[in-house]
Amino acid sequence: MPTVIHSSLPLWACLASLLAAPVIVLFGREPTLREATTFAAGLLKFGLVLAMLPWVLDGRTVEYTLIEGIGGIHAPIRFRVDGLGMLFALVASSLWIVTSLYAVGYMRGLHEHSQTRFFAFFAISLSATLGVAFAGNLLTLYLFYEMLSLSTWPLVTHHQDKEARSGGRTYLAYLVGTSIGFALPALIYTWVKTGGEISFGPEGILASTDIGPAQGMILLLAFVFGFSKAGLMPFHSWLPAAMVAPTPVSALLHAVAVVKVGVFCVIRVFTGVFGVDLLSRLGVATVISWIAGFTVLASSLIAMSQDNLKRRLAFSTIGQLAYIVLGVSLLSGHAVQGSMMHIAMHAFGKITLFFCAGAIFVATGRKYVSQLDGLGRRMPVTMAAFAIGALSVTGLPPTGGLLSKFYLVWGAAEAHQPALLAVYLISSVLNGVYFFPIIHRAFFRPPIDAGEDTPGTGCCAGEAPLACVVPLSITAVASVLLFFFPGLLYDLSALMTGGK
Amino acid sequence: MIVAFDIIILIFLVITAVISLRVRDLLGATMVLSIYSFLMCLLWAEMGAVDVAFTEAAVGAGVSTVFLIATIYHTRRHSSD
Amino acid sequence: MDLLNQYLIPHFNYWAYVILMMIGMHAMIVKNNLIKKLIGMSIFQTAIILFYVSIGVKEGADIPVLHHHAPEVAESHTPAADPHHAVDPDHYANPLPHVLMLTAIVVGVSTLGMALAISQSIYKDFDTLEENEILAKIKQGGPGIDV
Amino acid sequence: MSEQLPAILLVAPLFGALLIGVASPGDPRRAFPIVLLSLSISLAATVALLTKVVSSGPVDYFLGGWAEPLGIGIQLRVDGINALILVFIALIGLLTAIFSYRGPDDGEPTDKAPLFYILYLLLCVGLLGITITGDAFNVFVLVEIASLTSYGLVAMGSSPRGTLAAFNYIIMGTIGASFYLLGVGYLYMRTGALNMAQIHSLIALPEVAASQTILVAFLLILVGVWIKMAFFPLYGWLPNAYTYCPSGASGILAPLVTKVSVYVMIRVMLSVFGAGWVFQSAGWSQTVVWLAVIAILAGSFIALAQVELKKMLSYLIVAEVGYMVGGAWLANHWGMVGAIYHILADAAMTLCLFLAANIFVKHAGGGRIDRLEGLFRRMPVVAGAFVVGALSMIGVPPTGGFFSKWYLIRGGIEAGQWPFVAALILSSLVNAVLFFRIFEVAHFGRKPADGHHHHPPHADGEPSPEQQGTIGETTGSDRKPRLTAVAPLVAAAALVLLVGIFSGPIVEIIRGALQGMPHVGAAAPLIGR
Repeated sequence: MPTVIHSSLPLWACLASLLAAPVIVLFGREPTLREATTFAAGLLKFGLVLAMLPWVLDGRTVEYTLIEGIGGIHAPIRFRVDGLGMLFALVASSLWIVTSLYAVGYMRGLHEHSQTRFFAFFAISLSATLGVAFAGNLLTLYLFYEMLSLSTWPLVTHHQDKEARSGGRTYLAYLVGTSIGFALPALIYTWVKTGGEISFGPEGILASTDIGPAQGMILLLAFVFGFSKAGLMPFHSWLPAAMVAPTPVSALLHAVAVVKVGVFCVIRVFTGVFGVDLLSRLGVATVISWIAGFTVLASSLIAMSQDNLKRRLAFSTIGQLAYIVLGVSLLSGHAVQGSMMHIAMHAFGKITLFFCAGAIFVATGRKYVSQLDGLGRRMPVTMAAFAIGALSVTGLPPTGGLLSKFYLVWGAAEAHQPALLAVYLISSVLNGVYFFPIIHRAFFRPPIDAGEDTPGTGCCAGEAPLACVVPLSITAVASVLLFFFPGLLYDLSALMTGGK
Repeated sequence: MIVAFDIIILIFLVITAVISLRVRDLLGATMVLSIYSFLMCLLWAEMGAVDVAFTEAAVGAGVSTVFLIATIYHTRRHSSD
Repeated sequence: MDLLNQYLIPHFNYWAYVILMMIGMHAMIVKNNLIKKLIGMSIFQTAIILFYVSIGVKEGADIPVLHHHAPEVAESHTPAADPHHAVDPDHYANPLPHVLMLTAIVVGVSTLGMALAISQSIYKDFDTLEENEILAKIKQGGPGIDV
Repeated sequence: MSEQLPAILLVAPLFGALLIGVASPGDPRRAFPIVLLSLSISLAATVALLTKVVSSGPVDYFLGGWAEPLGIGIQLRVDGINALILVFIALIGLLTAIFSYRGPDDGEPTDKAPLFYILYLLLCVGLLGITITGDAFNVFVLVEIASLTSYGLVAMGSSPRGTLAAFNYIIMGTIGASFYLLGVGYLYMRTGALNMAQIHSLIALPEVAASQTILVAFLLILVGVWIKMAFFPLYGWLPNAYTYCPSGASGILAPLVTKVSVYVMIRVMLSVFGAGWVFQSAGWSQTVVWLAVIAILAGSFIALAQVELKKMLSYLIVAEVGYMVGGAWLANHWGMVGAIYHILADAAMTLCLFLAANIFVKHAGGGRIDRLEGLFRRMPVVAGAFVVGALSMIGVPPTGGFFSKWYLIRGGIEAGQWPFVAALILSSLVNAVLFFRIFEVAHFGRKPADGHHHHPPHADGEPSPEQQGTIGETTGSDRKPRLTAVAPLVAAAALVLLVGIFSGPIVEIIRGALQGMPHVGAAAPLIGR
């Protein structure tokens, strides 16, 4: 059975939302039509991704070359869908539909300005996310990576006020700065080293070249810090700065799309560019695992001290991303598999938390943890979903988070890294430390006086508008379902680590 | 091509060039420049380049001097350096 | 003494053109008055033409024009001579640099003309042709200046 | 007909200029169609020439049929490298001609328009001629034609600083052209030939190659061409000239004049002296690459300090020239390919940026960057094209700018010139800061920045018309920019993307031309892979 299928499905999956953007702008004046286009594009994209699932599940890769000789000899714009790409694409496209529903509720609830621009750029950034997921070589990956940074900038600076401007500036300075400063030279160095061959294959690009440990170390560091969307410690502060964006943006992008692209690229670098066996031979991956370990602990500690709810979630995201990077850098089969599953588990868990944060803001206008006393009575559904999300992120039984963390810990033990094993356990405890006080405060503390209720509370009994509550409950239920039916995720991630 | 003749004209050329640049009255400078052009034309004729010589005479001495005088007429005659 | 004979005398032309060129360039850069700069420019350009012409000079050569008294033309009337090899190059100065310099002279003059027209327009705007005064006026700004 | 192509593409704009002079000295409306016709003929000729070169190799054409003996007639030679540049010159010339439809300063069609177009067409003749000619002295003549017309174009603007800038441009330009003439003189003195191919074959002889005169000739030509291309220490004339010249003029001067001078440098290095001779001692390429590094850094950082938009873009041109000179002097195959490709990419993106800048400056009333507030909302199409040009300057993938950095960095790594690679990366970062500073100003504008609670709620959230009015009352004319201004801008943006997307085929043509280039000994690595 041919292991490679040539079909233009991955191209159309990317273009689905890109083509929707101009249509959204066209329907700028009629909001209902505009929202309908967003949903239609979301469903179409999810459908196209699902269509490729059966091929990928039985071990075959879908490849498609868009422009033959764009980058010189061997660097065309090429798509290649494998297990990892499919897993990430499924997560991103499914959550886009849910987030669009949420965004409509949120934007209407707060009467946000220039919503057309918001939805148009939202669609473009999703097409960039899928572009990265399906990238067949380093050039295409870099192309869509840059496109994502640029298309998310208008979303981050949506409010167009002072903090939005400075937040946007830090956001871009870090992302564009590190990608041009580190990733581009690393990319070209790989291109030079392999004489022009930079497409991803079963084994790493550099596997066949004579790269020494010193060069390998510098190249790996350049790649990992170049893809600073993974939020490793020295280059992480763009993520809290991006919290200035409206909640749907921070929900989908900074919990699912943008950060996961960073981590996805890091995994691509480990498995696609270097190849696990080359790295273990060079022994350079341990540096990355120490950096990731430090990031996990530091971000969990900082998260505990954050009073602003969204900033606390932001630092928790940095920690969880470092989990995934740590898992990959352990180079053991189960750890890599665990990190891939954690992409999905964390995505569903964290997006629920961000949806709840947004719903609280829409319903009560409160942003700070200290103001959340007694919210459980007023907004029972939201806070219940928040609890489930918190459980999933900390990795406790009824939610999917447990499985991926279990694999990560198993991988750490397999790789004989007791110190990193300890890091995993301690940080899970720390996750609990910064989430459970919120739940406790919401359910067991008497509510502070209703006080001033900012707009958007016009609707039912204290809960956020229906369009906000429904999505967060869907994602909460999904993270629980993932605990019971992880089969799909397990198979996809096993594909990638099957060989090693 | 008489070497002695050449050397004398070249020395004169250098002298007229320096004078043309040092004199402060622009009209005077233009006159010295046209002398410079005529000397140059003489030198070239003597060196065998007859066509270049009379072109330089007609164009270098003639037209440039006319242009310069027209400009001085429209602007100012005195120059500060 | 051989320095004088070997370098100075036969290359006097080339020494002269370098001196003239440097005088012209010095004026172009240092002189304050725009017209003086242009005079320096024309000296600069004529010096280069002097260099080109002195490439084509030959000891005791005639001007590169075939007139009927010339030995070759006289011989060619006799049936024996082959018309194609009539001219003996050593008798004539090399005409090619001369032809090139016709263009260079014309270029020099047109550049001078363009520059003088522009300096008149500068005079109309700034009412002076001294560079330091013009720069002072620009630094003050003023409505008409930084459109 | 088809073997007269090299002559047609020169003669068409020449006759166009004469026709305008005769047909319509005062009437701008009649001048415009003549300009379009002549430039489109020459564009068609260049495209046909490109296909001919691609299919059947370099094309030689002797003016007046003086084929033998070689060196009498002026030879026009078109190979892989200049065929592409010819197409770009004709195309950019056509686009800018359409852009400057309403006379030099975009005001009411004054009687200056036909004069502007005469100079404009003669400039196109000069530029096309420089690129196509195979005769060393002929390059000087055409450089002078192009320079004289560009002096005129720069001086034609309404701003007094423009005329002063033109004066400085004349002084520097004459020094540059005269040095080139002097260099050719020394070449002629030693080799006795003016035709590039002939000189090359003579320089290939060992005793000629070792002579002092050839070395002096090369240095003089190099310095002369560096002045014309505004390479770092010799760039004094460029910023003011391109900032204060009329909008139509900056559209043709900025993208082409410096790039054509870079092409002349590369043509002289490869076809006249030969890569073997030029790179015989590594010291030269090392020093010139260091000069290029200084040029890139200085150009970028001075641009960072600028307040006026067009002046900032002019300093970026100085930095881009540093890219090309550094790339050409890396003495390896990919460096040269990157330099030649960057001539095309940089021409396209500079055109796009300058056309957009001209529209912004006119409509925002004044060239200062902080006056561009809210422009993205008022002119989305122009803003979009400006963004494409800016992304290309930063080096974001699908655009041409990225791929020229792609090859230049590769050349730099292979040649081990790490400072050059670092300078390229750093200047991309500086460009990112520069352009996002402008996006921020233009994107944010004077929207009601104090939260979004109290402004009148309406379904769509677009600021209601009366709000847009508040932004529009800046001093600049509020009318939408003309279609004849926006259409070429969009085409320029498309050109930037096309250069990027089709970088593969373009590079193949360049590499084919480099393979065919006659090279000596030490150049083996240059023509290698």
